[in-house]
Amino acid sequence: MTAVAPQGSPSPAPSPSGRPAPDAGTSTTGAVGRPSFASILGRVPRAVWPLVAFLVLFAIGGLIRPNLVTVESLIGTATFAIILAIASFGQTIAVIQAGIDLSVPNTIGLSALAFLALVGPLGPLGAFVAALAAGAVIGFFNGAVIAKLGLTPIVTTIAMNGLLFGVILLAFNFSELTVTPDFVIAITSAKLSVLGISMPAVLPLGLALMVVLQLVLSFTGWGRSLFVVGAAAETARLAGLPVDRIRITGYMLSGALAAFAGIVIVGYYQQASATMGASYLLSSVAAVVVGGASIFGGRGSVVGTVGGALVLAQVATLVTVLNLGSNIQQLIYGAIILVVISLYGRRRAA
Amino acid sequence: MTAISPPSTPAVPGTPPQSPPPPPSSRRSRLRGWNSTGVTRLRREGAIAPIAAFVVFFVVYVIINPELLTRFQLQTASNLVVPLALVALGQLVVVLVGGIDISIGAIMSLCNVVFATQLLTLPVPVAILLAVLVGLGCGLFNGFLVAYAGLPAIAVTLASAFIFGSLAREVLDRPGGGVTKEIYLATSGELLPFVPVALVWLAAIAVGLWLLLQRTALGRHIYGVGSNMESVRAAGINARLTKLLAFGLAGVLTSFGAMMLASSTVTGDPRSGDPYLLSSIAAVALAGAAFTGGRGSIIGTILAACTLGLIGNLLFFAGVNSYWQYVISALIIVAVVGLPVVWRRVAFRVKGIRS
Amino acid sequence: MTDSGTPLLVATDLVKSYGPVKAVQGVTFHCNPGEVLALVGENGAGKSTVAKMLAGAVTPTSGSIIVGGEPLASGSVKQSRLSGVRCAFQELALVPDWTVAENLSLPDGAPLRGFSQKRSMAAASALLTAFDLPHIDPRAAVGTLSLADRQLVEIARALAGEPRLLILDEASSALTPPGVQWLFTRIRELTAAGGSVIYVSHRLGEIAEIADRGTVLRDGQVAGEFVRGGWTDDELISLMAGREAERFFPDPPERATDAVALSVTELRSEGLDGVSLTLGAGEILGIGGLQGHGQAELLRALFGAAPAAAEEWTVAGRRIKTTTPVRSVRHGLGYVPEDRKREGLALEMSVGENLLAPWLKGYQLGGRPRLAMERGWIDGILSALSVRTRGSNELAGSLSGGNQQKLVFGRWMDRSRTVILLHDPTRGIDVRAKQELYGAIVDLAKQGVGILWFSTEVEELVHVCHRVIVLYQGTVADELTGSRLTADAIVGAAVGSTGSITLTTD
Amino acid sequence: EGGGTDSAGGDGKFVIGFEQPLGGQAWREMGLASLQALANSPEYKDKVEVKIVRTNDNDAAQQNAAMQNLIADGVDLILFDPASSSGADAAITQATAQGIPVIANGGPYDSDDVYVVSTDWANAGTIGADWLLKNLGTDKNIAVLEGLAGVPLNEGTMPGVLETLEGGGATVVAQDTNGWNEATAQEAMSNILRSNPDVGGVYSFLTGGQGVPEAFKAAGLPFVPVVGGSGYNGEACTLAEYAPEGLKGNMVFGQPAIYAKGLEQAVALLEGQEIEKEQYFPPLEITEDNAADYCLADKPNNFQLGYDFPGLDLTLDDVMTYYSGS
Ligand SMILES: Nc1ncnc2c1ncn2[C@@H]1O[C@H](COP(=O)(O)OP(=O)(O)OP(=O)(O)O)[C@@H](O)[C@H]1O
Ligand SMILES: Nc1ncnc2c1ncn2[C@@H]1O[C@H](COP(=O)(O)OP(=O)(O)OP(=O)(O)O)[C@@H](O)[C@H]1O
Ligand SMILES: [Mg+2]
Ligand SMILES: [Mg+2]
Repeated sequence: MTAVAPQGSPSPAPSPSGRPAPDAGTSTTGAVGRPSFASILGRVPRAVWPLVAFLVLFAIGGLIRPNLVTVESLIGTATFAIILAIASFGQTIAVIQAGIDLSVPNTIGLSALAFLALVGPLGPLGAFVAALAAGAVIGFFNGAVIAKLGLTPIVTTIAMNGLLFGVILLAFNFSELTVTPDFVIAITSAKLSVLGISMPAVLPLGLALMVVLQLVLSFTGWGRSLFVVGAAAETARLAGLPVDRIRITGYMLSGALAAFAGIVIVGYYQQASATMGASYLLSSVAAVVVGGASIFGGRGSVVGTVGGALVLAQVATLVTVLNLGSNIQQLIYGAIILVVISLYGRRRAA
Repeated sequence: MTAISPPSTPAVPGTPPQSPPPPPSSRRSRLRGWNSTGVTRLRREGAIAPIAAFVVFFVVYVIINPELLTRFQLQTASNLVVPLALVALGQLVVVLVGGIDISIGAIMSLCNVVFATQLLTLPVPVAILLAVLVGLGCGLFNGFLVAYAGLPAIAVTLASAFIFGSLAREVLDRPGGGVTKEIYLATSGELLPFVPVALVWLAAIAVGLWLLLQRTALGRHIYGVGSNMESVRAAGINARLTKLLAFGLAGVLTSFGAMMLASSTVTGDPRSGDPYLLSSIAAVALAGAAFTGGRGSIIGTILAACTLGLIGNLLFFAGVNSYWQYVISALIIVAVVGLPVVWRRVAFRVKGIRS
Repeated sequence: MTDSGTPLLVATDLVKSYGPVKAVQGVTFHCNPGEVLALVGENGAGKSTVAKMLAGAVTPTSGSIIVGGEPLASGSVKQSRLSGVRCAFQELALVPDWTVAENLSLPDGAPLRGFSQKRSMAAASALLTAFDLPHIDPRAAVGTLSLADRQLVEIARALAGEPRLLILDEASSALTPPGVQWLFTRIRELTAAGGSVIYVSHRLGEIAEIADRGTVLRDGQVAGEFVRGGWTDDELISLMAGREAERFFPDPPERATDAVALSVTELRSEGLDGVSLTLGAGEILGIGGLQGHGQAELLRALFGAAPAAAEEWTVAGRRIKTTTPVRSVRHGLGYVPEDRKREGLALEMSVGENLLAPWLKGYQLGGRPRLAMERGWIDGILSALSVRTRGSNELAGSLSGGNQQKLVFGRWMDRSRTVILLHDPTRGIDVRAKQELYGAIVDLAKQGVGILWFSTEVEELVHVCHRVIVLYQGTVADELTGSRLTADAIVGAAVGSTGSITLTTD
Repeated sequence: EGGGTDSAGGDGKFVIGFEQPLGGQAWREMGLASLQALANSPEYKDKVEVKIVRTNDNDAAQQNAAMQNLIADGVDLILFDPASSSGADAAITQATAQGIPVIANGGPYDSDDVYVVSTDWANAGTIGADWLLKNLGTDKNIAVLEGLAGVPLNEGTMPGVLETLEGGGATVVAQDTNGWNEATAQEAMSNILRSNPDVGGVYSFLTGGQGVPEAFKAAGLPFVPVVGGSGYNGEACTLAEYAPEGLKGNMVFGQPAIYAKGLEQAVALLEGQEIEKEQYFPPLEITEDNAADYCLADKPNNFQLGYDFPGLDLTLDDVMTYYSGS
């Protein structure tokens, strides 16, 4: 093409053609002009928004009932929020990799029942490990079917949830479940005093778990790979990342976390039943979505999920306090989820 | 298509058309006429596996319990399956545009109680109309937020599930309402010996839906929006409106399912829709529909609903603990959806290497 | 070519801003009946935005568009079509799950109108025959067609409406020379009937052949205009880039060793019928041929992205039987895939993490601090390729197409690769970005990396490669080096003929 | 054939079908266990064969289909725990047409064609409310936790409860649901105590015997009289454990062994005896006074009490043999 050049004079080009070229060198550096308000807002990590929403709701609670704005009240809300958050951590991992884990409810149920059933033969610690392993195995099957067979996550995990329900009903003799072991009570419902504030042990436990998971997600190669897989699976594959292995380990972690949630729930409420996980089907997804994760994958954080759980728990507190009757509570619950997702749940403009 | 453009002038001399000759498969299909395009479409829509699964299931069922084909049992089975099939069709339409409806059970409950309570005071056709309008309204509410506010369907319908469910319990706080024996007979009785009315209604609705999806531009737009929203938009089609209408249509189909359920149980029940959330998704999955949108078939969905709905019955007659139905349903879904994938992969590997 | 009468299209002072980004700022031009107007400019100059405003896919922020004396109702593809404006979009606007026939007929008319498969098939067959595209099966799903065929369908759809004004936005980017000639025939038919064409392309040779007049855009403004025969490549490039043009193609570097980087015999895979080739270290080996004859499959098979088997297969002296992407990367391969948006990048992740994607290790602590550790490498790549970005934390999705392409390429640089597989890395990017990529490719070859490079632009193969193999129906049809390495020879081998064919018609 | 008119099974036993629409729940499973224990007792072993069908979700459509399957299978009588008070009409019509008697067992049912053998749920609510009114101190502000909104038992009972409570001088200052889930009860009670730490009593419908006292304990507040619980071992033990600390409580619940009672009545009917069309049995009350007798220290918290029924004398060991699948 060097030689195409049709004969003739240079083009007249009267237009403003003499502008200097933008300097390629400077444009590769991070220098940006004055950051606008919008761009500052855009740089705030997403995980902050649910926390802001929680604080706003907390303040609203104070306007309605001043005695709701106390440290004890905060701890009370946070305790129930952290239990939901623990149950939603696995969901967060699944959503980040552009999946979803609707087998969370019965993974919770199965692991809790398995834990109680195994405390006798294996001892508390053995049962604890076995229950977590059961969760990981469930996750392994989810991940293997999704990664290797290419089934949609929503379908795979719904099927797994159903299958687990059958297993729970067929495998456990509910009368044999023994008493909750002390060490589980010690890490969940026992009262601790932190900085002079009394709180159930599950609160610091959940926060510690959050920190560990967030570190894993943000600062390990595995965690970052999980985000790449979630944002663009084919890209990850062609970049030579072991996509299937990342997917499967992601679901294994997700299953193990759900199993852990089951044990925590046993410890805190000291009971287990076949349907104990049912309420976490929608609420775990709600916590993750309100927590700012993208349901399309590639974006999300466990800090955000804790924020989302706090928002939902505070909503529950507010509607209880307003004494609106049980039915209207659900309506408000839905409306608030709607408001929250329309504030920051939009899909990024393509 | 408006017009065919001017007759072609001869191509540039010596320049043959671009690519390799047409693949032989297309020539073969042209010979076989429309019939083979029907099969092709079923295959493209992923319906072959669920149809085959249903046939196997049905044969097993009839071997275990030949009395399925008696009038009484046929009617029982239809009444059990038809509401699920209708709701699954609603879910299918949402899935076709690339969405998912978590609120479908709540919409069903709401339509169910609206229908049942309005029957207490209003003439039957008005009650039906009201229930359909409520279904339509719920669907449009979801559809508006998804199509025009750009929110993800799963999140929107998660929220509206809470809202619609609570509305349903406001309308009717416990099972009841004014469904009568006549309505039961008109929806769930027998039209002729061996012809349950429920199946007739299902067939009528399915044919209507089929005509809408296959024989109108809107229907094809619905498939297109799920396949690639951006392309549909750039081609000048109102993609958002299409999405909105798809959600509305899903609401209407769900209301049909709700009325069939209310009639066959002779009750309005504010929690009656709850079990249909997961089972409608499972049926659509078993039907081989793509949850990314654009692929899924009506007949496959109906047969998938029949399979899932009747597993419990089959186990009863086989004398198996009914708790196995959860395990078996899950395995059927994974097998039916997964086996073709495995098969394709193995075939591809064999062929690719042999080539 | 008539300059008489009123113009068919007058666009005055068009402005389009996306938030703070000013995509188009005050563009004025016109197009006469029967004329082919070229719209040229670098990536991101605003060509597609202008085209989309004319087509109604984008609403102008301000400015006016008049077609045939009537103002165009802006912001509606449908209204534009009613005014006789049709567009073949750069990012194709075909629905993959629809059949060709459905894609051709469905956009017309109201949603609630009836639709008959049979009638649309018949109409599509007639249309494809009339447009001399008999090899496209109207009942095939568009998603199963090759990119080039899809582009042909997109063009056919635009033509089917008998437009007064046809806009072709890089409609030839995936077409091979015969396909381009087919397109030019159609354009000539249209202009002969009094229609006008706005032709957007980065290929200056095509512009020289087809355009009557041209408008050059730079940074969203009109940088100049030219008329047929009144320009040279260098002038146009300097007008587009706003600087003096450099020499277009670098020469392939001298090879230092005879070492073999990759060799394979009788490679078989879906669409590959026994391909044998040897790639030396430091060699740039071009792959030519028409799209759909196995080039994409060859690259994917060699990288392990598609299942494949060969009689003998060595990578950097190591014998292998099969491979997967994970193993290929470990063996020292790198792959730049065809579709940068879907296969090349995670658009919602940062520039830095996209570059690092292949180098994330599961067991390794890293992530964000690792970005800091790798900052030197990342900044080196960004400046070596002159990637225009606000820094390594910017999202890859907010980069322009050409700069995105550089990222996909850049992740393999300075990472001790032995072989890099390139799938048409210069498709749809501007001349400056192309030259930067050519430079980078040559630099890699100098370091001893073997480059296997498939390109749809024959000129690239002729000028930058040491050697070119041409694929035809899944096998190697010819191997060209030295004096035999000419554009005519490549095209000739590509269409399966033994002699040579002349490219240009007149 | 498809009918069930032949009056006995193959070996001369009565075949009795039981349809249970909410599988996997402790109360229901305990009921089925007591039913099977009775059916296998020496007195009944040679007389009856029981076919149990479990469906899920309290779904009337599934219940209908399952009952119709039982009819098709040729049972002599159908016992069922109604999913709703009218949703099984279709199946009942079929059964009546074929001469198969139907007994609603566990809950009430509105039909002239069925027998009812049920706990007197209608009064269970007010028995608890009366007890609470009697035990309230000077603080008449109370909190109320409903069961599960939209479920017949809840909606049928709660209006009467509220009427009784308010008619008796109490003021309902906070209201929520316990979802018939101990964990939800505890969470809801904690929320209420945060804004209303001064309640003088709690009425929690059929759940909360464990969760409500725990919430008081967690909030560090003194106990107030609590009505709540459905007969879980943990609830009885909590009541026994905290009674010395001043907890007063009353659990009013129907024994799951009502299913066994249903079987007894069914056999009587099939043997040609006359039975009463509607039989409602008073609920069991466990208070701080008798809680220690009911608390089984070696059983877990979620063990359901009420495995025996007055007049049947089922033993724990016999019932446990048939508990949940084992
Ligand atoms: N959706 C969008 N959001 C924000 N900015 C956009 C968007 N689309 C285009 N732009 C802006 O418009 C400018 C012009 O883009 P356009 O696609 O018209 O360029 P082009 O000349 O067609 O380039 P190419 O040759 O690469 O196709 C871009 O540089 C970009 O700044
Ligand atoms: N969603 C977006 N948000 C913000 N800016 C964007 C967005 N999309 C594009 N841009 C801007 O547009 C510029 C170019 O975008 P565009 O995709 O039009 O590239 P292009 O030059 O047309 O590339 P190509 O021709 O290769 O497609 C980028 O530099 C970026 O600043
Ligand atoms: Mg462009
Ligand atoms: Mg562009």
